[in-house]
Amino acid sequence: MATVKVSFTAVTAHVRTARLVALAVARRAGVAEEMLDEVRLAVGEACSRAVGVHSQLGGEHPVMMQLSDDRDRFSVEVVDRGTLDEDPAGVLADIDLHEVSSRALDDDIPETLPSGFGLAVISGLVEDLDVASDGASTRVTMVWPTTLRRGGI
Amino acid sequence: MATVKVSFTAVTAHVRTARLVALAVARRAGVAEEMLDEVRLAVGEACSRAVGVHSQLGGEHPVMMQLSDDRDRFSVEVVDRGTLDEDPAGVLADIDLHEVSSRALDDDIPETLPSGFGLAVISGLVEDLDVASDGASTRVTMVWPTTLRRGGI
Amino acid sequence: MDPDLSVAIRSEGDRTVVAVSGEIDVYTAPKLREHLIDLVSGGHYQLVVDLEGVDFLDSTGLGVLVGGLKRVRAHDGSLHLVCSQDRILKIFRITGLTKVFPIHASVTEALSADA
Amino acid sequence: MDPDLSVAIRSEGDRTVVAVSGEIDVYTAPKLREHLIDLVSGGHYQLVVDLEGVDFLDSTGLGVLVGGLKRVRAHDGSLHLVCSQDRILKIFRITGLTKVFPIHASVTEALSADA
Ligand SMILES: Nc1ncnc2c1ncn2[C@@H]1O[C@H](COP(=O)(O)OP(=O)(O)O)[C@@H](O)[C@H]1O
Ligand SMILES: Nc1ncnc2c1ncn2[C@@H]1O[C@H](COP(=O)(O)OP(=O)(O)O)[C@@H](O)[C@H]1O
Repeated sequence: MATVKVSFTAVTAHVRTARLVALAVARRAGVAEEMLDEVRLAVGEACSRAVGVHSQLGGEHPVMMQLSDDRDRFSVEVVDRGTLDEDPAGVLADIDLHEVSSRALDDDIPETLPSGFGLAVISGLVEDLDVASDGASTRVTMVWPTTLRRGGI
Repeated sequence: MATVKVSFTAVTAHVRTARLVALAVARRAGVAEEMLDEVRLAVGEACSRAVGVHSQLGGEHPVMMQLSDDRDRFSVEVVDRGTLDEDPAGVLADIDLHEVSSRALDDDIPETLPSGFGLAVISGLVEDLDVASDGASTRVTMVWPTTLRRGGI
Repeated sequence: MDPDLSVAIRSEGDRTVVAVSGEIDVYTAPKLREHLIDLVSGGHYQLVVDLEGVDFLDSTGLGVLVGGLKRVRAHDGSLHLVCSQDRILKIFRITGLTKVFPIHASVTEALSADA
Repeated sequence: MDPDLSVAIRSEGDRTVVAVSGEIDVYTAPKLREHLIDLVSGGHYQLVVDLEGVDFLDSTGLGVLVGGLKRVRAHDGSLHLVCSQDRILKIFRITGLTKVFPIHASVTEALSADA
């Protein structure tokens, strides 16, 4: 198993760095070409979310991302220092994106989409998804199958 | 100051990951466009060297790379778990690349260039270079000036 | 100047076409938001946002488009999108925003639709 | 198949042109080394290695080229390089290998030089 860990200052510019790394490593790990857009988007959402959490918390904690290539699976873990208010399983189960999207239109301008929206997009994209939160941090884990093998990442 | 840390399993494929990240972050940090090839090459050499050191050592230690953006300087640190046999200042001062290159031709085939060659290439590329070795690890630090500022990396 | 996102604005009759290219994400979305706010402040309420040059769009970008839509609606305006790329359409579909935005395959088609 | 490096080999009279494209680095250099070893084992000693399609070359790649040169010299052969890109030439200059390899601006020029 080969692993790449990236930790970065919680600024939005580095979400692009994280996406770039995840895309390159996923490709090398053998994630199917047609799945790479999804990896890029899901990793971007997870990292954006983590950066947002850290900016609200203040402090200088980096966001951590770990990419692992384990035989026939490629997994990405994104860890932030925030805690979810609600049970993560509940958050994911409850979100109805279509309902959220239409409701978003009724709210007053300041146009940020509701919190939880990023996570909901991830759950719409990634089948094998886990969100775990303890008292100190939240960890989003996304797994994709790998198809071709080119000798490890 | 914004920082990106990358640690990766010591396999050659990840030297490319490291180059990719370094190039993206350097560009964002405002390293001059005409210097980016040099950054890419020097970071690649430093990481190749570290991967080589780790493969000789065996074990599972990752190679670590840290990219920092500090006002008008962009610095890259590459840390391996090896120790240099010789005084690093001495290694750098002594290497005469031209002499090494021509000598390389006289040696027997197995065609690896002499050890120290990668480090020597870095010293030919990077003006602000430091190589430090203690009992446990060797750290190659390369610094480039940044010119334009686009609001931090 | 930000090479990561560029925005070109032109008038077509009483409509304003906003052609975006690059990546609309958490880093660049604020720039697009500013452009949309400026347009609405300047009295441009019939917008066509052309996403054909966009190669990445995340939920922050969606948020900015939704915000733009709300702003123009507050003036009885409209915000049409131009997008024929599957990978960009996908995030509109996942989020149900295909029901919220009129999405066209070309600028010509968007301009000939009712504002 | 490795999209990171590709090698195309063709004969031109008694010379063999090895056109390399992609990145020659610590990861891909072993592949290039194998090609050069195969050629020499197959009796091809007059090589022209065309680096015009290469966009990255590191010291491991240089090592492979030096190794190739040694192998052909052991058979009184030659290894000419084609490279007009400054960023690739730079590493040859830094390392003094410009004195070791004949470097040409085009394949035509390399082929018309003495082997
Ligand atoms: N998911 C992660 N992504 C990026 N970096 C990480 C991650 N987890 C840990 N790290 C970094 O690697 C260091 C050592 O990790 P390790 O001891 O493997 O962590 P753990 O014990 O949590 O598995 C940590 O101090 C941290 O800086
Ligand atoms: N130069 C580096 N590059 C990448 N990762 C690093 C580097 N230095 C430390 N790390 C990782 O970050 C973790 C925490 O780093 P930190 O406590 O800041 O290290 P240090 O105390 O050595 O400065 C370490 O356990 C290691 O996994």
